[in-house]
Amino acid sequence: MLSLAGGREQVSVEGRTVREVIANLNRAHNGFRDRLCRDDKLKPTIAVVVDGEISSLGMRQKVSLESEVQFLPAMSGG
Amino acid sequence: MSNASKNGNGNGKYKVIGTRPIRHDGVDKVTGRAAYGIDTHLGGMLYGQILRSPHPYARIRGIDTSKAKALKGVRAVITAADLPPSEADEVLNLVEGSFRLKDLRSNILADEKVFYQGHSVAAVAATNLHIAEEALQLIEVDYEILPHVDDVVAAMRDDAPLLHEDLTTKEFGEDTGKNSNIASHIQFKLGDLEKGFAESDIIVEEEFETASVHQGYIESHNATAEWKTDGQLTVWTSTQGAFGVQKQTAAILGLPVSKVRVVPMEIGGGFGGKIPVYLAPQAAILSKKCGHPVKIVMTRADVFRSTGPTPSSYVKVKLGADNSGKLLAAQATIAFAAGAFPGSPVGAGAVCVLSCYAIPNGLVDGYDVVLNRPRSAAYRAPGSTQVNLAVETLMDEIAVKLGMDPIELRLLNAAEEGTRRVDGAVYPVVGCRETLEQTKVHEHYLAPLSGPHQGRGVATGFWMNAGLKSTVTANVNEDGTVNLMEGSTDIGGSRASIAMQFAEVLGLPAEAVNPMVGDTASVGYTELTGGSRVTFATGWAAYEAAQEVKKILIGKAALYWETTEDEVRFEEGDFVHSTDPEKRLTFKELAGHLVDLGGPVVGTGAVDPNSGVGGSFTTCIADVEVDPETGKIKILRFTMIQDAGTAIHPSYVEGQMQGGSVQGIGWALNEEYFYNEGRMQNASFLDYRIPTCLDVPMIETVIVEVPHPDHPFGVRGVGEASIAPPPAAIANAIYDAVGIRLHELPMRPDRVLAACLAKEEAEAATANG
Amino acid sequence: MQNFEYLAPETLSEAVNLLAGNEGQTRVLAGGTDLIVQLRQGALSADHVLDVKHLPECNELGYAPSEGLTIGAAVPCHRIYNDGAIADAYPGLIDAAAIIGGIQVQGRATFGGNLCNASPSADSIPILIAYGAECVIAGPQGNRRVAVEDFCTAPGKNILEKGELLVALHLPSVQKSSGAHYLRFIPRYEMDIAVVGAGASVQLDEGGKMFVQARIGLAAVAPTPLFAREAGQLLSGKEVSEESIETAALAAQSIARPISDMRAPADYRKHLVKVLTRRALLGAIRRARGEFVPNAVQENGQ
Amino acid sequence: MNSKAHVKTTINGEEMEFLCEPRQSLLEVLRDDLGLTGTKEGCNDGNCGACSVIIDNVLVNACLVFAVEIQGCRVFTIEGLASPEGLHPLQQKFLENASLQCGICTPGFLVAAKALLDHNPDPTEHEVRHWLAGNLCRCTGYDKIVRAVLKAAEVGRETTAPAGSSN
Repeated sequence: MLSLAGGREQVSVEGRTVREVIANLNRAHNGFRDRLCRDDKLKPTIAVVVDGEISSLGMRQKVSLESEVQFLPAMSGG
Repeated sequence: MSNASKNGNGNGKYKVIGTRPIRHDGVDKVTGRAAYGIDTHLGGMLYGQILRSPHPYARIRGIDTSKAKALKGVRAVITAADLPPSEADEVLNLVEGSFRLKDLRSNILADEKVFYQGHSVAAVAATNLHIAEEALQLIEVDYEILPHVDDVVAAMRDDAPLLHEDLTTKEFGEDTGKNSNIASHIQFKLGDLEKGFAESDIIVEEEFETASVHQGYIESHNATAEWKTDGQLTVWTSTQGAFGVQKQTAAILGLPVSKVRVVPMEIGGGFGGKIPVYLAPQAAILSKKCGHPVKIVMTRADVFRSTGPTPSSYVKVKLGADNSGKLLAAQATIAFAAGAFPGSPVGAGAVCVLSCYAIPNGLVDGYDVVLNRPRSAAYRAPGSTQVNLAVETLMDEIAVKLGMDPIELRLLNAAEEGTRRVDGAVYPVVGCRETLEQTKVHEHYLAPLSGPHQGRGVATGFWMNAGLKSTVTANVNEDGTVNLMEGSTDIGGSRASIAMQFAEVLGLPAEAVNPMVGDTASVGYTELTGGSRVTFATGWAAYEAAQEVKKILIGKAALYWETTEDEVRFEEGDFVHSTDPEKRLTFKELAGHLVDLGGPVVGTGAVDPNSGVGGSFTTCIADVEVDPETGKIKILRFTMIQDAGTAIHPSYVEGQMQGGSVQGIGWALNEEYFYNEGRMQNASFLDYRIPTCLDVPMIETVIVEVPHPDHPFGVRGVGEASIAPPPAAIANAIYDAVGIRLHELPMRPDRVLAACLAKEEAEAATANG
Repeated sequence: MQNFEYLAPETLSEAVNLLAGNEGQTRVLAGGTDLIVQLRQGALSADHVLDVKHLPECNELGYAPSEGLTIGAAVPCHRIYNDGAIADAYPGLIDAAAIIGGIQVQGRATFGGNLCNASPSADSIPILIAYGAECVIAGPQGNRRVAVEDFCTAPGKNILEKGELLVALHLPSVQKSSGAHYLRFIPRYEMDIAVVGAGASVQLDEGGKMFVQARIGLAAVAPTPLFAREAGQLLSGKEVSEESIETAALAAQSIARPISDMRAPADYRKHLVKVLTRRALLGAIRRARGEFVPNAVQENGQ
Repeated sequence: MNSKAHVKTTINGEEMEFLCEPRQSLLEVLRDDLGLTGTKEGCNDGNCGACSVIIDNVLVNACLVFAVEIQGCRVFTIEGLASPEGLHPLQQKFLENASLQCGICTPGFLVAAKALLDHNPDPTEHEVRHWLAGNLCRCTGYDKIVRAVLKAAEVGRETTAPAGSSN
């Protein structure tokens, strides 16, 4: 992931949904979408966290201009 | 501390919440009438048994079931050939993780290889249990024994025997293509690690190992299945989640979920271990083959050998702090033994390892490793206890080196609102600091120790808690009571805590609500009972259902008074006419009129709250006495201080804290999977030593209440965090008592003694030198 | 479990005839706390199970200060520790009876069964050896008596011949100024199998200053329970002192040849032999002097 | 050999007869043949106490008794603890003190505790813990169980009439 983003841990992109954020990321750093998604869905091993909350809506999760979006390994819980 | 309260009074603002009513299912459970999975009995029922591998790793060259089939009383014998074929990359997504269907099926009935001692190979149904047992001995399996690996560090080496030819290491969505027992590698990074360590005045670093431990629930795994000729399958079982069993069973059998109905029976303990499916698919196929319901109950030895222990672990942690005790940098390497198939909670371990503190620079690497042991399963705060031992022992070392009080050191670094965790998440309002402040002033912490070889230790722990989908349906009865149908199996009093949240909204006594757990055909989708989520999420669904009931009843009251809804208010549990104060109906009175007021009153709550990163923090104090001649540890006094958000039923909150504490004590002192040549040697409650009531004192509790900012009643969930810190607290207490540091769980008497003797020798050498 | 024929003879001769005459494997059932588990796990097989609980001789629990104590082979632990006179006279026996399994197991388990099961770690055997107990054995050729320390021959094996039955255990009467104590080491505080067990009985002179004689038995340190004969003999005529006790403990340790297994490593067991022998002797000495030494049930017991 | 044994016994005060194979444990017969599933199976080897029953006033594990052995005996199980008038003080105290979570060990603990109080109406905390050490509970950490037994003992001593039905 870091190599895809040129070593940067935080990048700023626009988008109203997680899908748009990923699309814009992919435009700037080719390969992002393939790392995170399969068949227009987040891979089951990837979780998206928007403003500190793990979203259960995946690609459809809405984000705002100031939102912080994180991609994390999905947790197995108990 | 401004909005924190103590000991479960719910901040004094509730009527039902914070009280201690008798649980609704209590009488059935103290009279022996409650029906657990093992109690299932159906007409014409046959008994199933599972043949299991005696070898840790072997290729199956052939299975001959003919002699077993010929035994009088045997009705069916099945093997992996009776399961649907698997595509290589078919995946089943569950909230507890994503699993290759191929692996799930292999765990149910091994096809090409057995991956661990106890791996299911064949199953038999017969007219009684003893005949089924005899039949197992008549099944001939031709094994080609393979070299095995059962240690997590050894399994990671390049020259280790490989378990799965098609398994390659995954790194955050990328397949490295490298064939290995390392199923995945995850990494979290925050700040500038090198700079953080360079600026540190004090650096501590140690390696730790923990043994596999079992959840140890007293009821064995069980499943009874009936496959009717119309193709409809019903499964009665003890499970933490009926819908999860439905999904897993349907996927393994290649059925649509609608063909599988799962009836959750009362469940005799789970702690994470009754999330996976172990027996339902075999019982189902056997039932299909013989046209009768089939019941399978595991023996205790099979429970140990074949079902989810928590992973054994290797954890290395390095902490850097300045001279004031402020943490500046932290690095952790974590390897978890997933067992035969990928899927350990190493991700959770990687989140939890540095979760209690504000640390600006951090790096965490986690490895999920397969080896020849049973597929691991969740166990109470999965992954947190293993990593807690490492960090909390090192925190104690820093406190000793700096001459600081260990609670002051933790307070100086405590995570709080706005703290960014190493995985990037930022905490909302959390109660870490509040548990530490309560610890500092607790009578236990201030009391003197009373004799030689006694010591006191503290540790702080964390679990993230889950949200997830839950459904509750409320039906109002004409006598003013409410039937509440919910989907969360009740493993420790959750019927009461859900009913109480419902009752709170409507001003009802807890006893007026009759909570029931529905099966997959009678209640809306509800995720598992786990992740400390039931009181939080299903309680939230109950709150929403109550809101809907209230809204409908306001309409009914308006209809009754022949006015409009905006003329009716709900106050103090009564429906009141806004302009005519004479008109006032209690809930019960209004319910009594419902027969003439149109359609039935049904409220539904269906929620999917985000997990958030609130979580629950806990701190514990342990006093121990060490017998320096034998190394035996006695727990003299033990106190657990935990943030519950809001305690709905304080007795059951205390119960969770006490139960988690004692499981943590067992993990610390005596519990372990003892392996020899890949075979578990101690697969019984005799030699797998869970604590008895003579091993522990009363467990004191302090419930801290820092309400969850989003939950309607501020609930956080309290089921899990309490298991994490006891091993470290006990390790620190042992250090305080006799000056030795143990880096391996369990801290068995022989290890304690060896460390005591080594210390004496070292001191003698120093004195002589 | 394979099916079997259940036999419940009511006379000793009938029992001996059945044991001697039956084809196939006949297993003797007393409390069943070992046998039933072993049959269920397939460790043992049985064509016949012979229940000795209906034999009067096996149910006898008789104590007279001058005669000693007779414990029928089918007498469960709870009968022993609930008998006040026996508990007063043989406190070391109670130490063992109160820690074999939980209360439920003590409701069924017998000293006779514990002995016949011949486990190296049996809790009752070291203290029986220390008390100088004898086995009363009935057989087709009549009765014979054998010292407890000579009864076990290997793990799970004993000297009983086909047709023979352990009827009772007999403990000699208690001498003045004597005391006994059994203790074991386990990782938990109850419910475990002994990692090491040590039982000691001592007789002191009237002043309580000198050893007249001592006997020491050990568990879980060899293929059979051990009689540490020399360790006890070393104390005869010696002053009661830290040194003499240490000498005996070292002698007991020297004959221990434990194994490493899931319950403990061998070197640790070896270390414990010395510690436990010393503690057993100290407890026995205190009792010989009339001091109170708690057993597991009593407060401060462990 | 294959014929079943005929056993006459008294269970919770009622005379009963059943047929069983000699290899069947009392636990198996109670649960599978007599429908008395309140006695639970946890380990089937005498190490968890979930199947605690009282035979002729002696507390035992039903998994370690062959059903054929109870010919002529009086057996007491959890189903006999409450009376038509109500719960036994132990049951009441377990409920009031939240002494159960999953509840699977509860019948065994209640039967064992009844045997304790029959035998020793005024136990100390240590005596309670020693007596109950053969009953495993994985949920509660034992705290609330021990407290309930001590409180039930108090009730038993306060009431003049003997508590509940004796075996």
